[in-house]
Amino acid sequence: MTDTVERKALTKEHLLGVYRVMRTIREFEERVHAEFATGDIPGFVHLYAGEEASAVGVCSNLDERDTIASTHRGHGHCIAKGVDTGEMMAEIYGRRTGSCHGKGGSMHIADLSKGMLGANGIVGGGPPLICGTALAAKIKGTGGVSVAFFGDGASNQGTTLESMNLASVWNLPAIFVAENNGYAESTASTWSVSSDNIADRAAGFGMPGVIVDGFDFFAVHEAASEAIARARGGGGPTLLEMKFTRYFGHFEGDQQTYRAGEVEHARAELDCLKRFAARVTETGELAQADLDAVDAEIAVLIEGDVAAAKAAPLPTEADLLTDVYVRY
Amino acid sequence: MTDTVERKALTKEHLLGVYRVMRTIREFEERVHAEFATGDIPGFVHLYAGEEASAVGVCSNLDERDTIASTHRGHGHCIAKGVDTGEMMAEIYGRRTGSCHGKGGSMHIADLSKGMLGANGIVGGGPPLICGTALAAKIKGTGGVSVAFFGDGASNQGTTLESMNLASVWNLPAIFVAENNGYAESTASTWSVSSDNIADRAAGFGMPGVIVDGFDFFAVHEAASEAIARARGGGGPTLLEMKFTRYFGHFEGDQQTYRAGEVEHARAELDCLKRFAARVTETGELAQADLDAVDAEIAVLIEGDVAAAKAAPLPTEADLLTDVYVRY
Amino acid sequence: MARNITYREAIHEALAQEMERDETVIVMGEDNAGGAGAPGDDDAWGGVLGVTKGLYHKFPGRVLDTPISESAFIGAAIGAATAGMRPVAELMFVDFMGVCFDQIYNQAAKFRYMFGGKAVTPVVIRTMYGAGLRAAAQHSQSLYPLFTHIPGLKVVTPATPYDAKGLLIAAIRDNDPVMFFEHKALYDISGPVPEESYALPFGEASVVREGSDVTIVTLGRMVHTSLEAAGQLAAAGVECEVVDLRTTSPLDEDTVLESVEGTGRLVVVDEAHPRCSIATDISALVARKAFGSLRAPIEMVNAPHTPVPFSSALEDMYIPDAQRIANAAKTVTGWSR
Amino acid sequence: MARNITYREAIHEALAQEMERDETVIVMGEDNAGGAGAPGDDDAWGGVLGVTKGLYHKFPGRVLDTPISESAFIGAAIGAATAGMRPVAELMFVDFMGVCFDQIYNQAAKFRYMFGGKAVTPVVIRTMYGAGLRAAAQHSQSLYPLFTHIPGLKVVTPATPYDAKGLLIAAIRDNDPVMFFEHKALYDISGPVPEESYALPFGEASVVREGSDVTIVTLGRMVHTSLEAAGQLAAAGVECEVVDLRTTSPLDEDTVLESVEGTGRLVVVDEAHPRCSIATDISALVARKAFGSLRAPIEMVNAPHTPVPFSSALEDMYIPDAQRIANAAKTVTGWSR
Ligand SMILES: Cc1ncc(C[n+]2csc(CCOP(=O)(O)OP(=O)(O)O)c2C)c(N)n1
Ligand SMILES: Cc1ncc(C[n+]2csc(CCOP(=O)(O)OP(=O)(O)O)c2C)c(N)n1
Ligand SMILES: [Mg+2]
Ligand SMILES: [Mg+2]
Repeated sequence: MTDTVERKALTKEHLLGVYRVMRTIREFEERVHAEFATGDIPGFVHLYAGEEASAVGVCSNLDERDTIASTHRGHGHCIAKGVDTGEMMAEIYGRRTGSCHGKGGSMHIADLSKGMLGANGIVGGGPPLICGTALAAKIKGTGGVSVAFFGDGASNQGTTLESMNLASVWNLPAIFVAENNGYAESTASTWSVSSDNIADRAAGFGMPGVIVDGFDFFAVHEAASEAIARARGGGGPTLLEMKFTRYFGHFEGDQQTYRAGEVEHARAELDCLKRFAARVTETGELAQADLDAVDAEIAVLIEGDVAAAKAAPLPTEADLLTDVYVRY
Repeated sequence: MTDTVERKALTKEHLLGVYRVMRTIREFEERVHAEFATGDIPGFVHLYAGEEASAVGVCSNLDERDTIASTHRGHGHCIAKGVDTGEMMAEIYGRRTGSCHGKGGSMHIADLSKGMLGANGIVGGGPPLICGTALAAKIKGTGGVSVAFFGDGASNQGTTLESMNLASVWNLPAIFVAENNGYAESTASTWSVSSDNIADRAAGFGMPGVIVDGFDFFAVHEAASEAIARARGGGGPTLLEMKFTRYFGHFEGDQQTYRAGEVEHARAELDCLKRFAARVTETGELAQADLDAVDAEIAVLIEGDVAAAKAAPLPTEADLLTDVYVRY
Repeated sequence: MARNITYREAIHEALAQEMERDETVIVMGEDNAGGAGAPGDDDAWGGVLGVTKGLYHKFPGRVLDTPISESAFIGAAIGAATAGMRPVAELMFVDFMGVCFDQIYNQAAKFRYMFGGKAVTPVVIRTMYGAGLRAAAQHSQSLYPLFTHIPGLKVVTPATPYDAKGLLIAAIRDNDPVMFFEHKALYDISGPVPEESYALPFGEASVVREGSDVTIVTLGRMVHTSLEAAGQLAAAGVECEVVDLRTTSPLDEDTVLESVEGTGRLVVVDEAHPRCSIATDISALVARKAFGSLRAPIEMVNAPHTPVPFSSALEDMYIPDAQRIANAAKTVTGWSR
Repeated sequence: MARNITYREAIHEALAQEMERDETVIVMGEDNAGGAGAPGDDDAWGGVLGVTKGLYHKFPGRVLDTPISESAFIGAAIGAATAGMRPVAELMFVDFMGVCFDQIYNQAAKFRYMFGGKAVTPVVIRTMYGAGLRAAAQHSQSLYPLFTHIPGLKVVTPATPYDAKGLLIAAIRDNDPVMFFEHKALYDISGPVPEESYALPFGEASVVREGSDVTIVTLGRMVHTSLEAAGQLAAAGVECEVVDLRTTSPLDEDTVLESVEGTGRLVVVDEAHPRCSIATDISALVARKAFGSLRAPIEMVNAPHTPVPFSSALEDMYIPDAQRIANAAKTVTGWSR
């Protein structure tokens, strides 16, 4: 992992844009963390804070032709692919105004109109699906690519492994992003993944495997842009492995006695937002004031989202039986 | 692939023994092929002829502590692990005297008393199971190893892939034998396996991967004995890839229009029995007369098995509902 | 113009006509292009029992072979369905659902509800089921009850070439995920099938024989066995009304209830295992909604609570036959309080 | 000596006592050793809801973490069972069966029959089921009907701490594959449980409340909801007999039938989806074997034919409640021809 990945210059507008998205994810997650502690948010909630550079570094290379599939830890991917944070927050609160009208919750936020094929409660659920969206793009010739995000734990699931083979055999415009945050629940990836790196599995499926510093937005962006360009050009799939850590527990409520110290270190020394800010202010591409303005703007946005979610109506009995089928 | 694998000397008795087993498999399969054509044998029958060196090369390193799991193409593995050919033949004919009392048929021949955990109708069904028998041996400290045989098609099944990871993570005495006979039904392994070799997948699961000339008994025996010794010694799993071809169709009845010429070439030039015979007579370890005597003996054995199977009673109504549970 | 073709041909024709009509229809499965995925090979197989043979050359790029990775390719079909395609994926034998069920019941079936009505997943999964080919325990199951249990799935079980064609066309045009069950012992039966394209509605059972003494509700291959039993019973003076469900989800409750209201007696014939089966489902429906009309206990004829045995001798006893159905019908007609 | 402990503690105690008694009993599952599989880590989790916490240190080498590879490790448990172990594998949520069902229903369940009676596979698969934790569509299902359908499996659904302990001990000692369903909303309920080890027989339902007007047959969490309804109904002068099935396979037909013969009326309460469910199964049983005693239609109370919704507002409506059960009981007691 290195800090010195050569990179194509991104415009100021681009840089501000990606910073805004990363900051939005961070603010969203920190806020959900705080709100969960009050007891207002039901269910299982898995937070993405710390991993923002992955979702944003990848998705900033995508457009409306492209599809992503996510995991139980899906908020970051949703925001990075353009899902509305207000609808997301309302969904997490189980409101009728949520992305899924309150039927899905944190683990199932989706917005197909944005190419976001859903968070997924099943570890390894997403990789097969994006083989299909990639196939559709290929057959229709749209130039679209599809991305599956999945964790280190999911990299051991058969569905993930066989999807890599299928993507390679069908030569699909598909990207597999293994987000190795060191743990699957309380189980260390150094134990559960039998190869040194998840990326080492790529060779067995006939595709390039790239290890990326997942705390470094620019490293992610660079690796993803190369892989995505190749996929768009008909060059087939790539496996990218992000190495980093999550800032919160596996889910809200996790006491995390299985680890210690890592998070403090990562927050202080490796944090993707801090590193991004240091880099762009150092190069003079952005001023600290630009970033502060974004921070302030996002704080207001999320504050509004929470307020709106809390005030929004719950689904009603009329909603219980609808939308099981298009027509039955 | 090479003919010149260095090998530990096998005694004359050993050599005769392994030849006998390979010949038994060949004779069994050729005979089932002929009998199937008469219409007397029901169901789906997948023949192992051509692949004998794999089953025998591996299983000749095993003993009663050890377990194997097989596939739909299981006759060879059964015979190599010591299952009685008379019971097998009776099973294939659906007789009450069969290994499974006629309830299993060709695709489900098993003999747990011999460490033969069953042919398996599910592609990828066996690898998870042998992780368990290997775990049992490890916990009990028996020194036993477990072997999963599976095809090139099965090497793309998630259950197979995740089993390799599990075996590595648990450091199990498990051997994965990929029998790459070039096809899964009519689909070529050069197409369906996205890596150049199945053995290339081993690295992604933290174990050695070895490519073996599957027509060469000695090459198989050598590679397997090394892997098995390592596993017995606590050194963990190995993936062996046998390269060869099957002599008959995917199942009996397959017209095989998807391939041509290969089989004639293999039978003439690569055949494991011919090569074995050439080698051992050349070195003077065995005389042609020794081999001829085995051939004659086996012909009589299989002839008897077929006659006995045809004459054996069918299961009766009393058998239909028994042995679903140990106790219900 | 109707002419006699086989159940296999009817399915093939439905696929071909829909592929012709709508270019978003694609077909995928193991050997569906018969090794044609590999350059140089030919359309050798067309799926294990030859249903898709010939489509590969007719619709270049739209018939795909797959590796043996049911989760990946069934999942891919589902993913493609969310992205504007109408994939027809082949799960060779329904017995293999155990390696890919998640994609079907947790993904495809739940997307629409879980995502608040925003997903449309028009995927069809064709699959072979049923006993009779001496294919033993892992290639002979009739697992449609498992799929019928799952909200979000539709389940189709055609009994005739005519229904097979019309219901498959409907399945492909349907906007929900559909499990399409083809009985392997029916592929070679023939029957009249119109050449032109037609879709049969889901949730409409068909009364394949009218009768006033007892209702036999059944599906799939058992429709034929039930008709055979009804023929025998007619000779013995018992008139059976035979109802072919055609789809188990949605279920045509009305036709079942009306028939039982007419006859007062019910036998349900189902090739699946008995517990939590279609037989229990229909029994429960009638015991709840037509109890007042019932004049006798409801009999079920199922395969037993055992795996499917291999030996011809055992498999023939295993599969419900006309005799058992006739006995059940006699039990209910002979019953008195 | 009985003292009050929770359902979670009862399950933990059953595991601990059986591991103590028989060294072939091993436990495996995701985080069952809480990351302890990795050297240096501690027994942090004990499974996602803490059931196995503490076993790792007590039984070194016999509590195994696993990668997230349910086919591989459930298959491994099954394989180990054929080789003399008595593994207890944890399928964290039954919702995940879709990635490993093959090993359960095609392998474990069929070995004995398929192999002509020569295999013994004493594996237990513990799994969490049921709605109530706002865990949404993929973490809240009650899929026991799917397993009940499969010959070769036994299916256990304890409702109380007492039953949980005794049935789990029986499951571990049983020589057939057992699916052990733990309702996630019951882990924190308490009840009297003897300290000493005891096994409860399978296939014996328990009559948890006697009554003469209507029989309520139920299982799992719904036993409590049904008792609540029975309490309300008693106040209204309707006496319910509540039967807790305890195991759905084997099924105690006699207790169900005797009860209905006494009351003449039946409501089946089942948290699963309605189609091909335990509710239909029991309805069909009674409509077949106790028809003569039935004085009213059989009512079913199930979750609806929809995935489990996330929002508390919806989930509370989704789960069958005492009100719906009471209404069903009133329907059948008020019914007349
Ligand atoms: C098939 C399946 N098995 C198990 C789980 C339970 N589970 C949810 S998240 C998780 C850990 C996932 O770890 P990883 O893939 O590394 O993702 P992370 O949580 O670290 O982002 C587990 C075991 C599940 N949801 N689905
Ligand atoms: C899960 C599953 N999918 C598909 C099949 C159907 N099937 C049986 S054998 C076979 C081909 C297997 O190919 P391979 O693994 O190479 O073994 P080979 O037949 O060449 O020995 C297929 C697709 C099956 N039995 N199980
Ligand atoms: Mg992780
Ligand atoms: Mg092969």
